[in-house]
Amino acid sequence: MRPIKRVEIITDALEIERVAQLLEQHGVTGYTIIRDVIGKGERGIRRGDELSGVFKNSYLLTTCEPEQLPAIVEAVRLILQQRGGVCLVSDAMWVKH
Amino acid sequence: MRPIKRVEIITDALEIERVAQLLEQHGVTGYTIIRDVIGKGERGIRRGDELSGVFKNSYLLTTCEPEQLPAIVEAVRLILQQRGGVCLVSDAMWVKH
Amino acid sequence: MRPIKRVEIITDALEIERVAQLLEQHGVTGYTIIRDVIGKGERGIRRGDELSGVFKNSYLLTTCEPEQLPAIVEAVRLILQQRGGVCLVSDAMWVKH
Amino acid sequence: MSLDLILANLLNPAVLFFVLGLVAVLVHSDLELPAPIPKALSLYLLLAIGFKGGVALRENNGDAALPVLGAALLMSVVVPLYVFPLLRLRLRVPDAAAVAATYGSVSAVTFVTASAFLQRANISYGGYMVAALALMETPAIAVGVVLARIAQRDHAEGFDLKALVHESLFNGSVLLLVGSLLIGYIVGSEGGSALKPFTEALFPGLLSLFLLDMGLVVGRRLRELRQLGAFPIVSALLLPLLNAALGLGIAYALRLAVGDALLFVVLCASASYIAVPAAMRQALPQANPALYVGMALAITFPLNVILGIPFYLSAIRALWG
Amino acid sequence: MSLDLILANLLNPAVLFFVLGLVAVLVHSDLELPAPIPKALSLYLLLAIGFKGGVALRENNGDAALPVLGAALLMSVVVPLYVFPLLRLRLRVPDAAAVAATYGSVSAVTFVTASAFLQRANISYGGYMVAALALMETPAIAVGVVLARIAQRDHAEGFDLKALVHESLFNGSVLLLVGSLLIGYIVGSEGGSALKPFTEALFPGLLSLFLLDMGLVVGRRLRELRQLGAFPIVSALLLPLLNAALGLGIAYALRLAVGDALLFVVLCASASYIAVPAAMRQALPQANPALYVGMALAITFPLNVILGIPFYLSAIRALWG
Amino acid sequence: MSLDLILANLLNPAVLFFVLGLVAVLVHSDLELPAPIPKALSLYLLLAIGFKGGVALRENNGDAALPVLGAALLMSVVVPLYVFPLLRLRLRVPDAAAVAATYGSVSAVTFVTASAFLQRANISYGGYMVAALALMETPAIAVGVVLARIAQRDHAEGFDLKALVHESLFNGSVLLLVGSLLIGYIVGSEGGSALKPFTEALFPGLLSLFLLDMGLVVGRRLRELRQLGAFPIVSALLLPLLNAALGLGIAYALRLAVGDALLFVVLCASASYIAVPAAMRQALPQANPALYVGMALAITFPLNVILGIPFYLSAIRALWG
Ligand SMILES: Nc1ncnc2c1ncn2[C@@H]1O[C@H](COP(=O)(O)O)[C@@H](O)[C@H]1O
Ligand SMILES: Nc1ncnc2c1ncn2[C@@H]1O[C@H](COP(=O)(O)O)[C@@H](O)[C@H]1O
Ligand SMILES: Nc1ncnc2c1ncn2[C@@H]1O[C@H](COP(=O)(O)O)[C@@H](O)[C@H]1O
Ligand code: NA
Ligand code: NA
Ligand code: NA
Repeated sequence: MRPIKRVEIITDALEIERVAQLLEQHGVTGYTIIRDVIGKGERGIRRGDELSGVFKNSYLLTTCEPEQLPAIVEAVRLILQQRGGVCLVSDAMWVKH
Repeated sequence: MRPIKRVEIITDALEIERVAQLLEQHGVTGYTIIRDVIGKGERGIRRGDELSGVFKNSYLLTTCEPEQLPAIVEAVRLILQQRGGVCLVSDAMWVKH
Repeated sequence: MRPIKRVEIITDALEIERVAQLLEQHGVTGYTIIRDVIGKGERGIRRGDELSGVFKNSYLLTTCEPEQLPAIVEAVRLILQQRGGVCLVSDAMWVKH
Repeated sequence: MSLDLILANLLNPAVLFFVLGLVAVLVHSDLELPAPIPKALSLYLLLAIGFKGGVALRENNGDAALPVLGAALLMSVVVPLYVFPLLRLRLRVPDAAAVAATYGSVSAVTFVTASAFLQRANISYGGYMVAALALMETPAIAVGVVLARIAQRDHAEGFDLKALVHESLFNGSVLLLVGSLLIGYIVGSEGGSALKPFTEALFPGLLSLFLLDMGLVVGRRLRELRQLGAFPIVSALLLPLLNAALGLGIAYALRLAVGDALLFVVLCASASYIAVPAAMRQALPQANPALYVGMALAITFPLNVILGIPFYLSAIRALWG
Repeated sequence: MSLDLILANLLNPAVLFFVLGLVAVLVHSDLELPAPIPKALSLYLLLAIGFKGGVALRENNGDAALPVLGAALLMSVVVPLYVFPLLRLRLRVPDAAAVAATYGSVSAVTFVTASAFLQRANISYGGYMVAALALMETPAIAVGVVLARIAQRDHAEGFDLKALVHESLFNGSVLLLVGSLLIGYIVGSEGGSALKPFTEALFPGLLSLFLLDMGLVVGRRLRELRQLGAFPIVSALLLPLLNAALGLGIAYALRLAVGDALLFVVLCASASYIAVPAAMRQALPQANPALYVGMALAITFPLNVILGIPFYLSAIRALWG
Repeated sequence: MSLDLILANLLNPAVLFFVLGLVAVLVHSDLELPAPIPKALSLYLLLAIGFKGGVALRENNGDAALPVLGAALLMSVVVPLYVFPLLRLRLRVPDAAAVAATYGSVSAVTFVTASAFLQRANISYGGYMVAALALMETPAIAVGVVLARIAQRDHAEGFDLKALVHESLFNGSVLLLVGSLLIGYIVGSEGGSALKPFTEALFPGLLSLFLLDMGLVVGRRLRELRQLGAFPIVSALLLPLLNAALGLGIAYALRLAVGDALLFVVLCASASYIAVPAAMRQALPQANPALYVGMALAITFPLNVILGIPFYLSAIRALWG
C-alpha cells in the first residue's frame, strides 16, 4: 500500500464527461463514475426527475499523486464555479496490485 | 482548500429523506444521495429485490464543519438505532469555489 | 465514535459477489454495494453498455478493524490482479449505535 | 376434480413463469430482472387492473357491489384481530402485530392471477371486486399498529394516527389503483377503448414477466426461511387456509356469484408484501421484516398462486352446488 | 362550446392520468415512476410519433407540407426575438435569453396529446406536422444564445457556433424523431405494418403512463414555483397565449386544414423542457434552470394540455367558420 | 438478385433502426437507451422467441428436428476446434481460445433478425430452430476453455468442469430461452394465445428498439476497434463467412427446408457477445474482452445483420435450385 490522494467530484450529470476528460488531460489514469445521483446544494434540490438531465448529478471518484493534486483541483474548481457541485479531497492508501 | 468533516450514512431507502431533513435541521447545506444501493449488515442481506423498498438501502454523503459534527452524529445515531445502517466520519479537504 | 478502516473496492460487476464472500470469510460483517458503476482504468473504458456485464463495474464499501486489514488487503489484491479494479483504504470514525 | 383445476391453473403461462423463476434460483442461475423493471411492472399491473375494474364498474349493474365491499372492509379489520392473539403464542408483540396486518391486507398480484384464472375458465366477475381489493389494502395496517400499541401499553410515544391514515389512503399503490379505477369509471368503455391494447392485450404477457421475477424473489427468500424456525412457516401455511375458510363462509352467506366469491376468498387468503412492509417500517420499526415479508412472500404467495386458487374454486363449486 | 371541448379533452384517459399525478403530489403520496422508465417512455413517444409521421408522409399528398413547414421554421426563429425584449423588462440577460429559447422551441408531449385529442375527435392531420415538430425543436436555441451574446456584447469568449449547430441537429431527441420519421418514410405503410402494434396500439397507454409521470414532476415543480416570484408565473401563463394567437393568425393566413392548424398552434404555444434545458446548460450556464424549466413545465405545459388544446380548437373552429 | 434481398432486408425497420444507432454515434449524438432498458429488452426477446418456438414445436411435426439439432450441436463443438489453430497464427492462447468460443457460440439477436426477415419474406421455419439456438449457446464455451488448458498444458490449477457445465446449462439467457420454450410447449397454441399480443404483436417493435441500442453499442465499439490491429478485424470478417459456408454445406447435405437452412447458417455465422464473455471472464480471465467482444459485436454482428442474412439466403436459393 502506498499513500495517494482520493478525489471525489459531484456535479451536473451533463458535465461529468467533461470533468473526466479534464482529469485525463492532467494525467489521471483511472476513475469511476456513478451516474444519476441526486442531491441538494446551493443551486437547490436535484431530484433527477426530469428528462433533460439538468437536474441530475453524477459522482466521480479518482485518485492522484500528491504532486498532481494542485493542478487538478485548479481545473475542477473552474467547472464547479460554472456548473455547481463539490469536490472533496482526502488521504487514502492505494492497494498495489 | 480547507479541512472539513466528510460524513457518509447508509440506511433504509425508506428512511433517507428523513435523514436528509434531519441534516438540514442541523445546518447542513448540501448532500448527495445514491438511491438503491444494496448490502449486508446486522439485519441481514438487502438485495433490493423486493417492491416494498424495505430491503433496499440508500447512501448519503455530506460534509460539515467540525463543530457541527457532534450534534449531527447524535441525531443520526438515533435513526440508525431504530432502522439500522452505518455512519462513517472522515477527514477531507473541501475545494473552495 | 471509534477509529476504523474504511475499505472501498471497485471491480468487475461479475466479480463483486465473490469479493463480498471473500470479505465475509475474513470476518467482515457488513458492506454496501453500488451496482453498475462505470469507469476507466488500465483495462480501458467500461461504459456499462453491453449486456454481458463484462464492461461494467461494481463498487463495494466496507469497514474493518485495523488488525483485520492486512489479511483483507492480501485477499482483495489477488482478485484485482486477475480481474482488474482498485482498492483504496482510508481512516474513518465509526459512529457507534 | 380439484386436481384438474390445479392442472388448469398450472397451464396458465404466468404460473409457469413463476415456477421458472423458482427453478432458476434452485439451480443457482444468474437470471434476474434488473431493477427497476419489477417495480415498473408492478405499477403497470395496478394501473391496468384498476382501469379495467373502473370501466367494468361503469358498465355493470352495481347492486351486487355493496355487500361484498362491506364484507371486504370487515375482513380486513377482523382478520388481524384474531390472527394477532394466535401469533402471540410464539411471537413478540411487534412481530405478531406486523404479521397480523400482513394477513389482514392483500396481495394485488394474487388477485390478478386469480382473475386471469377466471378469465381462462370463462367465469365472469364484477368490476367492483377491484374496489374490494383497494379497500382491503390498508385498514389492516391501522389495526395492526393499534394492537401493538395496546399490547405494549404504549401510549406515551404519541400514536401518530394522522400519519397512519395518510399512509393508508395515499400510499403509492393504493393511490394508483384507486386513481386508475376512477379514471376507468369516468371514461367508460368507449372512452377507454384506446387503452385496451395496453391494459388488456398486454396484461397476460406482462403478468407472466412479473411472476417470473416473483419466482426469483420467492426462491431467494425460501432459502433464507429456515432461519426463522418452524412456527412462522407453519403459520404462513395455515393462516391463508383459515382466512380463506372464513371468507368462504361469508361469500356463501352473501350468496356471491362464483367469480366474485373466488376473488373474495383469494383476497382474504392473500397477504401483503408491498404496502404493509413499507408502512410497518415506519410504524413498527421493531418488527422484523424478514419475518413478516418472508411469510407472506415465500410461503403464502406461492401457496395461493399455485394451489390455493384452484382449490378455493373447487370448494366454492362444491358448496354452491 | 369551448367547455364541451375541455370536457372532451378531460375525458382523454391520458389527461386524467396527468391529473392523477398532480393529485398524488398534492396529497404527498409516495407514488413515483422509477428512473429510467420516464426517459424510456419519452424515447418511445419520439420513436412512435416520428415513425407514424414518416409513414403518413409517404402516403399523403405532400403539397400542403411546404407552407406549414416554412411557417414552423419562421415561428421558432421569430418567437424568441419578441419574447426576449418582453422578458428583459424584469429578467437578467441570460435568463431572458434562455426563456426566449424555451418558448421558441416546442414540447413533443404537448404535440402528442393534441394529436391524440384530434384522433379522438376524428379530425385528420398531415404526417408532415411531425416534420414541423422536429423542425421547431432547435432553431430557437441558437437564436436565444445569439441574443444573449449580443445583449452582453460578449464576443470575446469565442461563440462556439459549430457546437451549437451540432447540438441542434444531433441532440438525442431530435435525432430519434427525425430518424424515425425517415425510417417510417422509407418503409412506408406496408413495410411498417409489423410495427403498428408497438407504435400505434400501445401509444395511448404509454402516453397515459408518461403523463402520469409528468403530473408528478409538474406537481413537485409547482410547489417550488412560488420562490420565483410573480413575473415568471404570469409570463408562463401569457406567453403561450400570445404565441398561440400569432400561430393562429399564420394558420389562418395559410388556410391550413383544421387538424394541421391545431397542431401548428399547439407547437407555437408549447415550450421546451427537454432539448432546450440540456442545450442551455452548455451554452448559457449563467441562466437559472429552475426558472426556465419551471415556467415551461409547471405552468405552460399543464395550461396547454388541460385547457389550451380544446380552447385553441374552438378558436380555430370559430375563425374558420 | 442478392442486391434485391439486401434491399429487402434493409427495408426491415429493425435493421434501419440499427443503422440509425450507428449514425447517432457517427455524428456524436447523445442519444442513448438508459440502462437497464437494453437488458430488459434482451430478456424480452429471449422469452418471446423461446415461447413462440415452444408453441410452434408443439404444433409442428417434429420429424425434421433431429438432424438439424444434431448438426447444431456438432457445429458448436467443431467450429472452435478449427477456429482456434487459425487464430493461434497471431493471437495468444487465451485470446485465441476465447475468440474460438465466441464464434462457436451464437447471437440470439442475429437469429431473431433473420427470423423476422423470413417472416417478411413469407418463408416458414420450424419451431425446433429455437431449440437449435439454445443448444448452440454454450458447448463452445467448454470447448474453448478445454483448448486453452491443453495448449497451456495447464492441468495444475484444477479445471473446474462442474462450474463450467453449470454455467453452460443455467446461465440466465440459456435458462430463460429454454424455460420459455418449455412453457410454450406445455401450454401450446391455445393456452398461449393470451400471450400473443405480448410475444408476437410487440415483437417487431421491441426488436427495433433493441437494435437501435445495438447500433449505438456497435458504433462506440467500432471507434475503439482500430487499436486491436488488422488481424482481428480481418478475422471477424472472414470467420462468419467460413462458418456460414460450412453450415451451408451441412444444411445442403441434410436437405433442410429453405427457412430452416437460413436460420442454421445464420447460427453458424453468428458470434456470441452475451453468454460467452460472461463465462470467459470467469474461466479465462487472461483473455482480453475488448478483443473477443469487439470482434463479435462491432464487425461480425453488423456484417451478418445487414449483409449476411440476405446473402446467405440468396446462396441457399442458388444451391437448392
Ligand atoms: N456539502 C455537500 N456534500 C455532498 N454533496 C454536496 C454538497 N453540496 C453540494 N453537493 C452536491 O452537489 C450538487 C450541486 O451542488 P450546488 O452546486 O451547490 O447546488 C448537489 O445537488 C449535491 O448533489
Ligand atoms: N461495515 C459496513 N460497511 C459498509 N456498509 C455497511 C456496514 N454495515 C452495514 N452496512 C450497510 O448498512 C445496511 C444496514 O446495516 P444493518 O443495520 O447493520 O443491517 C447494510 O445493508 C449495508 O448496506
Ligand atoms: N485511480 C482510480 N480511481 C478510481 N477508480 C478507478 C481507478 N482506476 C481504476 N478504477 C476503476 O476500476 C475499474 C477497473 O480498472 P482497471 O482494472 O485498471 O481497468 C475502472 O473501470 C474504474 O472504474
Ligand atoms: Na388477506
Ligand atoms: Na413554442
Ligand atoms: Na456461431
